[in-house]
Amino acid sequence: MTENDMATSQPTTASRSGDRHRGGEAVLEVANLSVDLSLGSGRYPVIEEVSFTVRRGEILGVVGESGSGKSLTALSVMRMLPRAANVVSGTASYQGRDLLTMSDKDITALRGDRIGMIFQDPMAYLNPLMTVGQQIREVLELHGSSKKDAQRRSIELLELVGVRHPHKRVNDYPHQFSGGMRQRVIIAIAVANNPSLLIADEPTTALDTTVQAGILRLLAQLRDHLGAGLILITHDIGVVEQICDSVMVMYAGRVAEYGSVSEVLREPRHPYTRALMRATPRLDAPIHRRLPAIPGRPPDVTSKPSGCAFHPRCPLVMDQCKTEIPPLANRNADTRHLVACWASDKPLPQTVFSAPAQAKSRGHVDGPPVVLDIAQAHISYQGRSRLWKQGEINRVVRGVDLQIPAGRALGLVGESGCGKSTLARAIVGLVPVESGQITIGGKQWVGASKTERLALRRTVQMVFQDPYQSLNPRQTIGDIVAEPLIVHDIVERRLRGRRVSELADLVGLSRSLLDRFPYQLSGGQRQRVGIARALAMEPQLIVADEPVSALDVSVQAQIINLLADLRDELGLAYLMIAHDLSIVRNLCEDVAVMQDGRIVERGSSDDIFRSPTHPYTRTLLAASPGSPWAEQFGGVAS
Amino acid sequence: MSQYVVRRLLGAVVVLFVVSIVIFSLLHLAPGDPASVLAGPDATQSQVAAIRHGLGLDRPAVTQYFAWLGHLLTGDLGTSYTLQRPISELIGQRFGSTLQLTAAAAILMVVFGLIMGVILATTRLRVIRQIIDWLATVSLALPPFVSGVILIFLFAVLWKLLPSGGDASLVGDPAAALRKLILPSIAMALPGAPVIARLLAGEIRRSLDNEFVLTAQSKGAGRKRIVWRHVVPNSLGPALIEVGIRIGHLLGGAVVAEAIFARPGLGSLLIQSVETRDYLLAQVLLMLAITAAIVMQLVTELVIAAIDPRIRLGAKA
Amino acid sequence: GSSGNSGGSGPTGGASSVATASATGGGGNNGAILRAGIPNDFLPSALLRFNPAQRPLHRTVYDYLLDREQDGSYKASLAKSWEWSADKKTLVLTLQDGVTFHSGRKFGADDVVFTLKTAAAPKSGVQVATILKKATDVKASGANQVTVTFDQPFPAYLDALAMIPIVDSTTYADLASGKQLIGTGPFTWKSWTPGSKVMMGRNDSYWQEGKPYIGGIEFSILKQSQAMLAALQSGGIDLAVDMLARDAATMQKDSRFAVTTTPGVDVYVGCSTQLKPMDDPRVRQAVAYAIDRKRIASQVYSGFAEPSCVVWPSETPGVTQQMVNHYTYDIDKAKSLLTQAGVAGTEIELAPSPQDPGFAAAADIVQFGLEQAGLKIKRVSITAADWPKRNQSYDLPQLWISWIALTVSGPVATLMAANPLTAKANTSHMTAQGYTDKVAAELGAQSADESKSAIADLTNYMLDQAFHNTMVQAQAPRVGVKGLTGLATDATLSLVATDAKLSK
Amino acid sequence: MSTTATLPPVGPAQGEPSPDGRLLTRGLWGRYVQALRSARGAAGLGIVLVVVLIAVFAPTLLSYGAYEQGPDALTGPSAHHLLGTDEVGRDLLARLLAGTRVDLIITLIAVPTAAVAGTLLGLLGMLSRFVGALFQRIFDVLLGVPAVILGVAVAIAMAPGMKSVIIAIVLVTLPMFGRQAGTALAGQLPLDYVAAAEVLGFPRRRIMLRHVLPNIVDAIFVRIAFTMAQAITIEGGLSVIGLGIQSPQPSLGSMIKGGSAYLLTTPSYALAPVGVVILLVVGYTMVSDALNQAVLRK
Ligand SMILES: Nc1ncnc2c1ncn2[C@@H]1O[C@H](COP(=O)(O)OP(=O)(O)OP(=O)(O)O)[C@@H](O)[C@H]1O
Ligand SMILES: Nc1ncnc2c1ncn2[C@@H]1O[C@H](COP(=O)(O)OP(=O)(O)OP(=O)(O)O)[C@@H](O)[C@H]1O
Ligand SMILES: [Mg+2]
Ligand SMILES: [Mg+2]
Repeated sequence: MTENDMATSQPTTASRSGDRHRGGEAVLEVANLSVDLSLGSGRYPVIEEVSFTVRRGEILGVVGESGSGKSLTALSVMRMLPRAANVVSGTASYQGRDLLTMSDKDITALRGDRIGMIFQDPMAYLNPLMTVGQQIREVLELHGSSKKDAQRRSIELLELVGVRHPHKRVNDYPHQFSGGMRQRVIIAIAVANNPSLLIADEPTTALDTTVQAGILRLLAQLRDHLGAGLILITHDIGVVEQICDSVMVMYAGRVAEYGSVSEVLREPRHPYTRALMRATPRLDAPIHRRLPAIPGRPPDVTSKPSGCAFHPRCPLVMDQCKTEIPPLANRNADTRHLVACWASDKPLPQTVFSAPAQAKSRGHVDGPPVVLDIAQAHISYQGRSRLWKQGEINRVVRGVDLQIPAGRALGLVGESGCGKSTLARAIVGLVPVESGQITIGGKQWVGASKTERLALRRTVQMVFQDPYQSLNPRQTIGDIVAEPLIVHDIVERRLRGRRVSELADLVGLSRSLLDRFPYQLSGGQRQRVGIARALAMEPQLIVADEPVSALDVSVQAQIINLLADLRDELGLAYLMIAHDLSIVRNLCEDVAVMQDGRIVERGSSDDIFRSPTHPYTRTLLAASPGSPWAEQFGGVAS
Repeated sequence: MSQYVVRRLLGAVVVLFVVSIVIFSLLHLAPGDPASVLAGPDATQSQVAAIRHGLGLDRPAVTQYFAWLGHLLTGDLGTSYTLQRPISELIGQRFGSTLQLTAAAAILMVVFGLIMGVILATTRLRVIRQIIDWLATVSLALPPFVSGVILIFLFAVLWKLLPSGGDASLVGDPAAALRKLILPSIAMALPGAPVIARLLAGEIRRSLDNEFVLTAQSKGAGRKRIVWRHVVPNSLGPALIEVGIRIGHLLGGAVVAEAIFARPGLGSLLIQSVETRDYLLAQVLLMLAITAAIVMQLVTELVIAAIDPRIRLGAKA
Repeated sequence: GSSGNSGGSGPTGGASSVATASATGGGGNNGAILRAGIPNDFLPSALLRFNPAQRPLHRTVYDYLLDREQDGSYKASLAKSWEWSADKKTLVLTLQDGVTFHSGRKFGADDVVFTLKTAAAPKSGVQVATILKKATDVKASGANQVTVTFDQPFPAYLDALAMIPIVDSTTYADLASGKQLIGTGPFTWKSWTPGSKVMMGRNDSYWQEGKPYIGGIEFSILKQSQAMLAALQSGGIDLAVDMLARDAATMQKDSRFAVTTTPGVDVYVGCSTQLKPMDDPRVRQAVAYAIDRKRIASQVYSGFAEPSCVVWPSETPGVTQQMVNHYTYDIDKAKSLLTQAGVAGTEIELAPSPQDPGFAAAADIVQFGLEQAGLKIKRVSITAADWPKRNQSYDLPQLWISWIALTVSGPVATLMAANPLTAKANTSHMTAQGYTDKVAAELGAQSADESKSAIADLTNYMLDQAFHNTMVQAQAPRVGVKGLTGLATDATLSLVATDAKLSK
Repeated sequence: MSTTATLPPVGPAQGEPSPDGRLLTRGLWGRYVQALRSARGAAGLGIVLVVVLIAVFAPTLLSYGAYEQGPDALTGPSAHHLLGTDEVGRDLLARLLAGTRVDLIITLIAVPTAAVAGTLLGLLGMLSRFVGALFQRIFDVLLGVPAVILGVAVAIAMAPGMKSVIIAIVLVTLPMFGRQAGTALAGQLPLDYVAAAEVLGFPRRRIMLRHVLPNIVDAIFVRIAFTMAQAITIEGGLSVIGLGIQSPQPSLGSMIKGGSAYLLTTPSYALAPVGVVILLVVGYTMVSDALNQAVLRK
């Protein structure tokens, strides 16, 4: 279903310049908010001295990697912190009244009436047993609407958030809605009573690029429509750039940098902000640029470094950083641009992050042999058959042609459910092709003998999306990497140990991790294990299904780089599935765009990103956050 | 929904058919037969043969099975070999007693189970939680034959407060019937209630940190409303399933309870019919017990489906 | 009396019909209803047979032609008198006149003929059919006279007559289902709730003038012994029939109750002489010595049993005290016999009959004794469903424990009908010439004296061969309230309430 | 290898909490130790062990055997017979201990059998979807049948005794393991590590036994503890309706059956085994609770 069904007015670029809102009166002023988290092992500060202001009609973007305290900040404003977390100090004054100290009765009265909240996962946050109508009406009736009004208003609201046929849909249950539509229902609930403050916690993270654009557009509109203040939590700088007026960058529970979008993103001062921005692949950046990844990963609540929490990863680190926590200070006389860094005025040393020499851009090289050749592949799933009737057939892949030459990477993009994973699974032989051929290194899965299958397996391997469930939790990392070697007797016994270590080095895993269990590793490390396991089979082609979408931005960059390097080292070919165009653009020479089961456009990334021809490709590009094509093809701010 | 119901019903029918075959062959393959039982130990072979012929037991098994099935389907349960009376009548006479017992037990079990469950989940008093928790653990150890003996010893032998067994008609002599129901129904309900309570409590606690609870909070709903409107409905599932299974099994459990509390119900009739190889009677009673269990499961499945639109309207996983 | 309407409307049927019973029954003099508890349900489908289920029925709703006394003499009942012809080949029975069935129909010779013929038919399963078949012809030689003819003289025929209740030929069809039980007896069949209750009303037009004295009987079927005990103690019943011995023992101490017993029945350890090592008489005698009869009598039957080595009741003419005590509990003798036979330590199977819970306990004691004597015992359990079949096909393990109730009706009935002892083939597979001859002698006995010596002869032979090792003569205790008098038990162990009086 | 230059520092060191907050020093089996160290677990295990030890070793201290008969029957507790004697003058204490042993043996044979067989049958879905589904359906049906009824069915098929009781227990409990394994399997199959194993070309049997099984083994152990308790109640139930252990062999159930007739005169006869049943069941239940808490709670 398309999300581009909002004919109503769009925010103008003018309304984006934060300055207008500097005038608007403050809806929410949070000062020195600190939250402790009591875990089994003790109490840890999880949010420290966070202060910010939201004005009428302003959108404040809150960015930061997972675990940086974004959600808890929001929840403490709503007085909805989990049992484990308690506010230790600070105020959050809403129109002069402190939300943190007011009586339960008062805060309950405000919730859903003056302050609305929008949550991340659209399914989980709706009560599966109540119709959306009931759930919208509940919030209305709780705050004094009559049943009749509530009924009428609920339909209005569905219409407002862009649900088609609201009269019918109002009596449907959540599971009958698509992800995007559910998110719209949640928004409808949040804005039902025209709140003056809206808090949205990653409202689009779980959604498709195109859907995401629609939701963001909707939020921008509502902001104008209600003139409410909006806190938009995200980990995607692109989103911030797109619709926020001001931005607060959080790291390890502290505000790293805070100011208007224009300033902060134009000239970021905090090394973390700068690193983050560079590490994020961008559609407008030079193509095939090697990503300047941030080394390491964000600290855990229970083990925050002393001084500036970022110092272990900081290129500008000074002794002072290790001991003293930098205050959040204004770095700019006339505008309000706050940074918490001792070295914020130093320039970043280019060397650290910039691309190493061998990161060459690849043009079309003629005549490398084709590893993967897909011809007119059709794949379909059959629903469960019953005694009396056949299960209905769901044609997922409908006639796909694709070739991947050795040593080259093909990016496969397309909206959720269009069949990307299915195709990938067919390539590695997990699902059978209905008709057409999938030829890998000259061999096919259909009718392959035992030895041929093994040969195939050793030609193509797969890297999975979710690093948390793609490793057997009951095996040590060493076993996981070694198992293929053992089962297929790839290297003789006495050399196996060495081979495993080599593989570890290859993917940049410290050997000391080999005797750990998966749950003891971070997401990035697990993804490296997954890659090492695949490499153990010494394949020529690796199918990677959204290999980084579950990772934090900084870690994401590390993995992308790793993949790029491996290609250069081992001459691997990739089929890289991603919903984030910028990643594809960064890694892959070729791009194929998929729309319900068909390849609608394909070619070298240079061409496609420069001049997309197929309308769907254009929508996709336009929808991608921070895409320069936004205006051109009717993205968010057009 | 209707399609869902139809599917479930068909399934149940198939199962019952298979079960009927199993029961039939089980009884007919096992040693001993009603003819020789009827004839008595001292009878001669010819006498037995004559009786067997009289009962039509010399026909091939398949014929007998389909004859039986045919009669079942036409609602004719047949006549007991040894008691020489219509089985429907025999069951009719005993059913009252067993129904009293199972119904009373079921009510006790469900009511206490659910109440304890909600208390367990919502109370802030650690003491109460622990007490109920302990009750649960201990009464798990009290299957009817254990609690029965204890109850009889205490209330009938030691304190002489309640009759040790027997039954009476609720219509004819309500007072006596109730007095005689107390001990056995408690004994039968005892193991079930705490299990249900725990399941419900656990589920409620889990639902309490479900995301949609946050949504409800963010709407400005109070704790009471959240618990009753959002959490409890979402928590009933597992408890209901357990209730269904246990009620379904009560009829079977009655066999033991009736043995201990000397109640002439279907249970004792079943044992008797099995011991005398009264094929038809035993078959019908076994079918009855199993059908009851299956039907109860079906009912609960449907109740849950009625509560949960995802099942009712067939959600895509 | 009102003819039996099958009042089977649930448990209520019993309770509500108490009132009606006393009302109609009360028509006569004092209408006290005797409330009796019995362990087994009624089994009308087997009415003509001799089995425990019939005990409350044969002498209440029905009458026999004759009654047999323990000493073997006969007493008139429906048959006023009986005459043997000179050649002892013809028997003429003269019936009471003025006897009517509960249906009001007049009782006559045809009913007797019908009953005897039905009982003799193969399908009937009646044990004594073998005796009845000895008669070549049974016919009505007058409205109240029946003539039976034989080709061999067979005086013991009377034993069978003292076991068969005379039924109403016209309603026999409804008997099996329990719908209508029509007899001439002192009580009328009113209603039956299988497994629960039976109501009997007073037969106001009973042929014995003025009897019965009580207004009716309400039988409650109490399978569980505790239930029966509780009912009696709580005053729920006035009489507990065939009460569990151990319960009766406890009741003896209670002054409110009086305990009577039935004549004893033979409880024995059977040996299958065809299976090794039971083919060796010494082994069988060893078994006989290894049985602790006293302990069985006191522990299993709580005193309601006489230790005895003889299958017949000790009053039976020809049986001496010395025979009764032939074998005493003597492990050493048993040991030496086994070692002589060279079978010490061999494994032997022992199966208690499931018919009575007491047998398992008795088996425990026997097993203990045998193991003391140096045999290995393997307990095999034969289900209640399987037991009859194994008996009928003479297929029992080396040792088993069971009973012969038929012995109370005299040796002839027993020897002709009881599978364990029948001469041609029996469960012990004891078909030695010696045995068959001695049995034949008893069956052919023409006079009391002949019979007496034949029994003595047979019994000694059996004691010597030890294939049927009687352990005790077990009695069934009956516990009634003190106010209950005149209750009797006949030679078929049936309950006789004709002269019973109940003062509450 | 030039790539390693820009690689991140290695992950957390031993003892330091990992991303999801669990301590690294805790191995996979450590959770069982921890479970049995917990108050509940320790108590439960203690109870069971004490009962077992007494049942196994105490008889050597007794002056009477479980089958040894004497002249005085149904004497109440006395100096010679601490619990009194039964109807044929056997020492009740000796029989109680022997009966407990019988129950322990029965459960120790039946439950593991059911656990192994059930689990393997439940995992069949890994090898053949159809067969797996078929078995799951069968398990559902068996679970629908009340335990007693299954017991009766077994009693019809064969003479009652230790064998029939064991079979009955297996019949009742096997489907639970089977269903559990089936559901667990269904939960594991969609996980990518299974897909990964297939992509790596591991044989399905290896995937089933080396990868899936270890991941569902926790649930099985918890259920085993729980099933032990259940098995004891099944034996009791069957023996009480006379379809269980047969005389002269003692068992907790058959002693309760025998003794319930003498509640008036010799209460110890029935109440002693009742006590043991309660101890054992409570003990096992507590252990399974503890395991449940520590091992399954994610
Ligand atoms: N209910 C809770 N119990 C224990 N720890 C929690 C809980 N909620 C959050 N935390 C911890 O608090 C820290 C901050 O959590 P928070 O959800 O605010 O981060 P976030 O910025 O929202 O991350 P994400 O982008 O993944 O949502 C994290 O380390 C998290 O592990
Ligand atoms: N195992 C399955 N059985 C039946 N249908 C399936 C199965 N897996 C996927 N589908 C259906 O096939 C279609 C394509 O699924 P697929 O996972 O290939 O999409 P995708 O492009 O990978 O989406 P996403 O970007 O969300 O991963 C979807 O409609 C999905 O519902
Ligand atoms: Mg968050
Ligand atoms: Mg996918």
